[in-house]
Amino acid sequence: MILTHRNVEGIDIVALSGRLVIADVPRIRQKLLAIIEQGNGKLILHLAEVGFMDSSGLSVLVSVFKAARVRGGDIVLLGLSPTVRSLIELTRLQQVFSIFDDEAAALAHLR
Amino acid sequence: MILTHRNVEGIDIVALSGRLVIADVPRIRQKLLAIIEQGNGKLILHLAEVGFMDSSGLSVLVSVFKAARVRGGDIVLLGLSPTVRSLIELTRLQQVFSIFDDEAAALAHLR
Amino acid sequence: MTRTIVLDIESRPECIELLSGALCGVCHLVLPAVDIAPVNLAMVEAVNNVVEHAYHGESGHSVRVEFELAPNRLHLRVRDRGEPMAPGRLEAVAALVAPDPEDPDSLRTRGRGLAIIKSCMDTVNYEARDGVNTLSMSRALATGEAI
Amino acid sequence: MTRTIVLDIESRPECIELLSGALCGVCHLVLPAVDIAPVNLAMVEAVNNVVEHAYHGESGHSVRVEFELAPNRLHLRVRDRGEPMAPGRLEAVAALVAPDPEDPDSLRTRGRGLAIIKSCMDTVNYEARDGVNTLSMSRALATGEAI
Ligand SMILES: Nc1ncnc2c1ncn2[C@@H]1O[C@H](COP(=O)(O)OP(=O)(O)O)[C@@H](O)[C@H]1O
Ligand SMILES: Nc1ncnc2c1ncn2[C@@H]1O[C@H](COP(=O)(O)OP(=O)(O)O)[C@@H](O)[C@H]1O
Repeated sequence: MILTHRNVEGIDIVALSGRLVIADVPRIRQKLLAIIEQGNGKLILHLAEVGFMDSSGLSVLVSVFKAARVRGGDIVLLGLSPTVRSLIELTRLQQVFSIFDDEAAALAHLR
Repeated sequence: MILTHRNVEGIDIVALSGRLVIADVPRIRQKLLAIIEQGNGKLILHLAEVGFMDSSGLSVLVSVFKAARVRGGDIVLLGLSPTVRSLIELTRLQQVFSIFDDEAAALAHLR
Repeated sequence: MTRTIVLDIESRPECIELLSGALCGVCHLVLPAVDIAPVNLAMVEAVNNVVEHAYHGESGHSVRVEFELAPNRLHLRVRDRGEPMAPGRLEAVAALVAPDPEDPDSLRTRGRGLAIIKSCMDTVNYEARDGVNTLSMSRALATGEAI
Repeated sequence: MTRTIVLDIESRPECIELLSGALCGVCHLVLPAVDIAPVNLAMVEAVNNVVEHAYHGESGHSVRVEFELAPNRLHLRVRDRGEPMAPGRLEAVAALVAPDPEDPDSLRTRGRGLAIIKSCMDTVNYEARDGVNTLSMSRALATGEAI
């Protein structure tokens, strides 16, 4: 699992690529929480290159979402693959996460 | 493995689809030899839909080739997938089989 | 006629990817496309649970997956020799519901694995016997065995 | 660190497809693309031989494939408990040569399996010990483990 990070005007933008599963979860959770910690709690997660995610991956999204909310921010999920989208819908989390299809809309939402 | 058969002016044309492997070899060998037996020993084998073949599949091609030759005919292989082409080249059988890319050329060769 | 393949890994998180790859590979050859994702997800969740809970994250133990393909149904069994799940735990799993926006505590960080398994598979049973724990799952296939 | 998955089927031709699917699935996740086809072909040939020769086409026996992924090398081991291959048989295999067009008998119908295995893999060894026969193969990977 590869994580790339940039910051656009106070909004953190992270792209993940690979499988977000139990083997990668400790490292990815720690990195994302550190980014929230050091930023404004506003995070866009590009997930188009995440072909598979399990419930441990979901638990990362939930932890990061909660951490962002504590700082008065939010996270936005972008570019869900069909498999990841079904997992999120199966677990009813589309009612919790802000989900967008393009980065401009995500940035507008977080500004 | 699916086999479809038609006959164009005395030339048998057979398309195979699936994996030509040990589980299917007895049935496919028998069908192809019966077609040679009942025809002129002139056979075009469409292999574009054969995604995988092992040496038992090759043994079918060799048996059928030999049976065709005994009747003064030949077989032509058409539309080899990369995997099947490498197998044939690995075993140096491209020097034995007539291999064409389109059916018109194959028909011309057999007429 | 039924066909079976058994897949076996060591209880290490990095090995679960091999299982998932192998399962998806078999599925792509022999299952209708719509059945592949739920079957793979259920298997990964079940194996995660074995590694985390039955073996408490300890490597060096065996996790075994049996993939049994009947004409219109797939049977998956995940076996371990670790600590069994508490009796009634599987049966007590509630359906997946949306968290209450007014109540942040209703958004649990974890605890969705068994519910996901139950919603991906038609039948889910658990048995601990003679030191072997087996989670047996099955799913009716969309259009029979052949693709 | 090395990762291993073990795949097990019954000695029936229809089950070999499951093995091949599983192997390709693992390969697609963890091997460079150029290595997948030769590895799959070598495995299928080795398993065909076990079903045909070691078990004489008899079903009900176990065929086991161990897939062990080291950083730059893949080790494949195919194990059976059937009749062992004659000593020296593997070593006696000649390279694949083009048949002589003047001599129809040089075009053999079969007998290419072991030669194919040898040309797909870098090392091939056979051992019969304590009732278990093992064909061990390995191949250096194109660009390391990760894709
Ligand atoms: N295979 C298993 N062996 C032992 N205990 C298990 C197993 N699977 C689940 N459990 C128990 O059931 C609980 C709920 O599991 P699950 O719904 O997957 O959520 P999570 O794994 O996130 O806790 C686990 O916390 C554990 O106590
Ligand atoms: N796993 C095996 N167990 C026992 N004998 C084997 C095995 N593999 C190969 N052999 C022997 O070696 C011979 C050559 O095998 P191979 O090159 O694969 O060609 P083929 O299987 O077409 O005969 C076989 O005919 C058989 O006698």
